[in-house]
Amino acid sequence: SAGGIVTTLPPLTGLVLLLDADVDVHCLLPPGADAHDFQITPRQAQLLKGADLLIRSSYDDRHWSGLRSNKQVFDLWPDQGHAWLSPRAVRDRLPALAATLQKLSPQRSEQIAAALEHALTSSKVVEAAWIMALAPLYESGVIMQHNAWQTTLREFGVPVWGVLETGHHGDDIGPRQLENALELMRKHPGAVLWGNQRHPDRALYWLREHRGEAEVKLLRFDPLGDCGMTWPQLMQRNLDLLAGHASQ
Amino acid sequence: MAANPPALRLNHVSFGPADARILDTIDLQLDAGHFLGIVGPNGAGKSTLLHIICGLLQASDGHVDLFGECLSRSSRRRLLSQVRFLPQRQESMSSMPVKVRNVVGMGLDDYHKALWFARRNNEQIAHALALTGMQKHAEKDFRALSGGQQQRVRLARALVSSPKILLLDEPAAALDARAQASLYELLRKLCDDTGMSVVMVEHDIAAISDFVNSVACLNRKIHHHAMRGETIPDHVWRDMYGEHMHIVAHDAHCIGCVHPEDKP
Amino acid sequence: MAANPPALRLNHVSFGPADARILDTIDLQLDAGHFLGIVGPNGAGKSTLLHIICGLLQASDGHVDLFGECLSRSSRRRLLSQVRFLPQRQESMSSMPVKVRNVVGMGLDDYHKALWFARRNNEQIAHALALTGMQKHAEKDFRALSGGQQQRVRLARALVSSPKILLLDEPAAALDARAQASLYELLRKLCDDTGMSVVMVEHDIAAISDFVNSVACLNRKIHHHAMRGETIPDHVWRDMYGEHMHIVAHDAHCIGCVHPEDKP
Amino acid sequence: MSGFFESQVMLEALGPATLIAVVASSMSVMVLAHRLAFLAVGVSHATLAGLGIAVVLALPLLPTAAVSAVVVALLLGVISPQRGMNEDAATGVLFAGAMALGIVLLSGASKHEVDLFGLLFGNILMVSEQDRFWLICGSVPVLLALLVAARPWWAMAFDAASMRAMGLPVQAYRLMLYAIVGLTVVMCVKLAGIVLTAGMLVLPAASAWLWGRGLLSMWLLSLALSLAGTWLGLYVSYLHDLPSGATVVLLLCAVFLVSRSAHWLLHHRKAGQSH
Amino acid sequence: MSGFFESQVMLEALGPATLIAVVASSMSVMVLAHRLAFLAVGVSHATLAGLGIAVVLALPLLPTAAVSAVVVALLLGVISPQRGMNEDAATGVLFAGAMALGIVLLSGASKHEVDLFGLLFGNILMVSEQDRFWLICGSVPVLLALLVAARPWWAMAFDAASMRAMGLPVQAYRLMLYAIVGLTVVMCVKLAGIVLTAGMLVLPAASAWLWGRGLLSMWLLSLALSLAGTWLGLYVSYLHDLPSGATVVLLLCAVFLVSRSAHWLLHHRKAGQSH
Ligand SMILES: Nc1ncnc2c1ncn2[C@@H]1O[C@H](COP(=O)(O)OP(=O)(O)OP(=O)(O)O)[C@@H](O)[C@H]1O
Ligand SMILES: Nc1ncnc2c1ncn2[C@@H]1O[C@H](COP(=O)(O)OP(=O)(O)OP(=O)(O)O)[C@@H](O)[C@H]1O
Ligand SMILES: [Mg+2]
Ligand SMILES: [Mg+2]
Ligand SMILES: [Zn+2]
Repeated sequence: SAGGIVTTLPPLTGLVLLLDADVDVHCLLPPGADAHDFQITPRQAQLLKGADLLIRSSYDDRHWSGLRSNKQVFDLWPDQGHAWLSPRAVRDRLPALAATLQKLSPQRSEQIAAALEHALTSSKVVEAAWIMALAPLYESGVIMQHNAWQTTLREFGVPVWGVLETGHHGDDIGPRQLENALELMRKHPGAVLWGNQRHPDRALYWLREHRGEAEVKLLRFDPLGDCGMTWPQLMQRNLDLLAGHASQ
Repeated sequence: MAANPPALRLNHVSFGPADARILDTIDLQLDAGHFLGIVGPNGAGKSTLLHIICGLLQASDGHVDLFGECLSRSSRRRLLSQVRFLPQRQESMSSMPVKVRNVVGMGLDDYHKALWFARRNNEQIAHALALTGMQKHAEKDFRALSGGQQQRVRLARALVSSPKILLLDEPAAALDARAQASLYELLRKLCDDTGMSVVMVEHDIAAISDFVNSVACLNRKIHHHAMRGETIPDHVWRDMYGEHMHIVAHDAHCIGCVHPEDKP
Repeated sequence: MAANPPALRLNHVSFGPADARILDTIDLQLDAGHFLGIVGPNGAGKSTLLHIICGLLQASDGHVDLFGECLSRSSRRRLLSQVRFLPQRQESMSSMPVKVRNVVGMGLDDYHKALWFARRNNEQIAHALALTGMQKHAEKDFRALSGGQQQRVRLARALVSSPKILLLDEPAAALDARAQASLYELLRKLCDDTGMSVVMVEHDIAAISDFVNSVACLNRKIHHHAMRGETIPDHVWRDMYGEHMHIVAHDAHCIGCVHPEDKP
Repeated sequence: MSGFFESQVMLEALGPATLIAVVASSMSVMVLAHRLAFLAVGVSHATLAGLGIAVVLALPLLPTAAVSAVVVALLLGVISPQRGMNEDAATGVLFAGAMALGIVLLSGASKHEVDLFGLLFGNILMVSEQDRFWLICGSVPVLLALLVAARPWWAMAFDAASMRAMGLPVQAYRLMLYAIVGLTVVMCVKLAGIVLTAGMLVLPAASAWLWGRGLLSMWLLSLALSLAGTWLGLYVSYLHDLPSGATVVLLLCAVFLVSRSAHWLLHHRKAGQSH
Repeated sequence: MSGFFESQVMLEALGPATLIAVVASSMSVMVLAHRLAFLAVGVSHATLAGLGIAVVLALPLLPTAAVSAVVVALLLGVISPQRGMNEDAATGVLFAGAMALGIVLLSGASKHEVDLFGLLFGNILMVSEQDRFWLICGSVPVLLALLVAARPWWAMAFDAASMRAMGLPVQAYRLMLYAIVGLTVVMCVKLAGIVLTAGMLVLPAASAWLWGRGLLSMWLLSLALSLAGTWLGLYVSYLHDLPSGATVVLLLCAVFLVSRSAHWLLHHRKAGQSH
């Protein structure tokens, strides 16, 4: 096939589109799918085989077997999970990504350089918007089931009282952990239960059921978005989710 | 319904595809208290016949009447509760822990009721075990019995509910000489005393001839039905075990194989 | 090793816990060409004895010599390849599709070799099937045979490799009258012609007494070993089927149950 | 007891876990007698196919999975007595078919709402009010069916042909048994997950098997052992903060091993004495 | 063929898939004859426990899983002939124990490096050079063992007691069979995943069962049907862009259904004629 760029996760596509809107980029994880039970289909395997560049974030997709047989691999975040949710991490890695893209399509080198400038500033805008939106949470803090947003929230200074799933998701959460979470929720009555839309937030629902008299909010975010969504769009979508819930 | 219908009546019962019958238009009538022995070579269809009588197989043609009523899907349960069948061999030796007493109890009609209905029928069970000489083993595990002992327990299970018809497929096969004789005696006595009817498949015609009322010679069809005392003509034996064996021995689907009936 | 060791020799063979023996110090010797019948009541330990001879059970005491050599873990394979055993009942009816011909073939020594070793032994198989009168069924599916026909096929399997010792546990149980007689005749002939030794468990002593060389009366121990023509004293029968039955019938672990030997 | 009885989490889990233990251990006697362990595994996996169908057809998830489990169980009841196919193979075929169908269906669908991991591994600690309700609704028919049909089922396991010859509706009883096993599986899956369901439905009776002398003694014994294993399992899981469902099954395994060894020792000692 | 034969991905997958199909269908005859479908399922799931052990003890993942599968199979070979426990129950116990152990062990470990879903669902499209090598290494002993022991295994399935009485080392053959099934399961898991392995090991022989008249005809027939199903499955998966492993198993299911219905029709027509 015609080559092009293949990414493993939708947000990585979003980052590529941010830098080079004209490039031929495909995302392996289909919209709405869970990264944890991803199964490659023949056409995707063919795309992967013919791709000029594979962009991945191996901390999150390292359990996908068979991703090695490619011409060129660019690993955005080998040691940080869900790093695209953090504007700072994105800012750190965008130049390197831009350089890789420039090497791939030298004819658009200048466009990419311009886009990089624009992207870096827009990341600052996004960051500012988040700091604003998160303001009410600086006091109350959050309790989350899956650790996707943990690093990001820490960066923004939002206290994360507890993360129920320590490792991969799908853990059968132990009784003590659950009990501790219950206690944390009682100790921090305003804490937001921070969930993910493509993640069974069963423990959070259970916690909410046991909130007692307290007013507990359960918010569900979308850390992956869809293929074709640029990175600012993804972040905006989550901001909307936060605002939408907040206004309820 | 007649005042005293026969306990069992087979009407033109056939089994198997029309061009290779395993059983061919069998007619048979059994009154209460009648003890019928069935003899015939291996593969004659004896077991098949018993299976048809107790509804385990469906006749291809003809029908079975029990106690004057036709055996059908709807009458099945009512009619067969009066019938007990002892198969030629137990299908699969189960490894379940069951006491001999409980194995016998499974032959009772109300064993299969809901738990809150169940009555204790210990006397009945003990009586049936005594009939087959196994009363000493009542509390043992069924799996720890020898082949013949298991056979006796299954016999007790068949007898425990005093059925009106008893179907036995080579019941003496695993029994020792003494138990064989006492089994035949017992069956004769039950037929006489309780009016139970018995159909028993057995190979050893000499051993049973003193006890049965009649003997049917079966090989695909009933070649002869001899009353007690009557001798069976030689040509019947020849027919059953001799030339006719070749027909039975043939593959049912073999082409060019003529039935003796088709011959002029 | 003696020039002409007995085909089979049991030396003080016992089985079961010491306080409740199923078999008690059995001594027995069988020369080539000898046809031994074993009779005894149900639960006497007849099947157990055969299982010990062919190594399916391990004797608690004593040992088994085959062809002058002790049956042990290391000699097992070599010695038993000359022995064939026909069990009382097949453990589980398998639903596998196997042709009768192949069932018989499984009795051959080289059937179990690797695929590239396998020779065709069609004559041997055909011969064995002919011996039991099943040659017409060679290409049939084993599952489609009647009980007695299956028994005959298993018999052919036991005979196909011309074993030196044949162990039969109630082989005639499912056979028709004619097949029974011809089975006994066949065994007698094979013993005389090929020097094969046969141990056969059978309940009907009258039927076998014309064919066997000797009859052993077994009930936990060998009560009598009668040569052909010799009559078995009445007290032996009484011992085996009469009073002694109570001992056998007792629960093996029952307390206060005295063995007749312990009595003065 | 290091706070076990003060822990709200554990106290809440105790009720459903006990109910499941009672239902599953009662059925486990029948599962073992009829050799339905594989059926239980197959049916539990078939809920995945049910889920796939539910997602594709936009049906409610859990009811569809439950119905599909019962349907698969009934299907096995219908096809397995047929000539030329043993139950083991039939279950294997349905197992494979259901899994493949489930995966293909789920692969094409958006799976936002499918709790695949919850289904696979279950969670006995987070039982909602609704779950509790469904649990009770499910156990009533199971226990009722057991009271009505325990003896016919037991007799069937021993010798089905003779029962059929007695005129008893063996096939109807069999279908009922399969459906009830399916229902029990669904209940177990809700709490213990697909992969642990087999444990709850096999281990109690397997532990009791060597000691039982008949239906009732087996039933009571497996009930007692199952309750012991479940409660101990919950306690251990609390003590060491382990996943509760898996710990309960592990403890049931331990009970099984202890029961086996005890039997072996007793048997061996007896045999040893006699030499 | 809409580019199927131009697609490098599919051409590369064809080789391993064919090899697996040959090995699995050959063993499937034995699996059905010995009623080992549940064993295959149990062993495939036990690889999860092996994975847990590997993660906790920091051993290499795949070899440990492979060894654990073979060990579990052998364990079942040792315990199942014992009195008072049928194979179905024994497999259920080991199945439950292995799963529970696997989950408890994995729960304590960081699992980012474990390809849990790759293990569960397999991936036939992304076979590395190394996988290919191991695959060939695995199939050689399987095929060799089949050549050596196919007849004894077949005869054992028919009547093990008589074989033992003939002096044949039945227990050794049985252990060998179980180990080889374990090995085959590991190979299948690599490509079809835990949940689809049962399909590869049951469906081919199940489709051939009614038509076979003996060992060899059964073997050849299931080989042919399995190859047909596998190739067709790959093609359909390419055509409709479906997960390949699950599609192959679905196609094998279809082959099974067609074979069954054809047999039924033929049988029915024959029976109908005769009336
Ligand atoms: N699996 C077993 N466990 C415990 N005891 C057994 C077992 N099998 C047989 N027995 C006991 O061993 C004794 C002898 O059994 P065996 O099968 O050898 O008798 P048999 O002489 O062959 O009787 P039959 O004529 O009924 O076949 C019997 O008392 C029986 O209770
Ligand atoms: N499952 C089956 N499928 C096809 N044919 C069968 C089946 N079972 C029996 N038959 C055939 O039906 C005929 C009669 O079998 P049946 O078992 O009734 O004989 P039988 O008189 O009981 O013989 P035996 O004395 O050997 O028990 C036989 O020729 C046999 O080949
Ligand atoms: Mg018969
Ligand atoms: Mg015996
Ligand atoms: Zn996750």
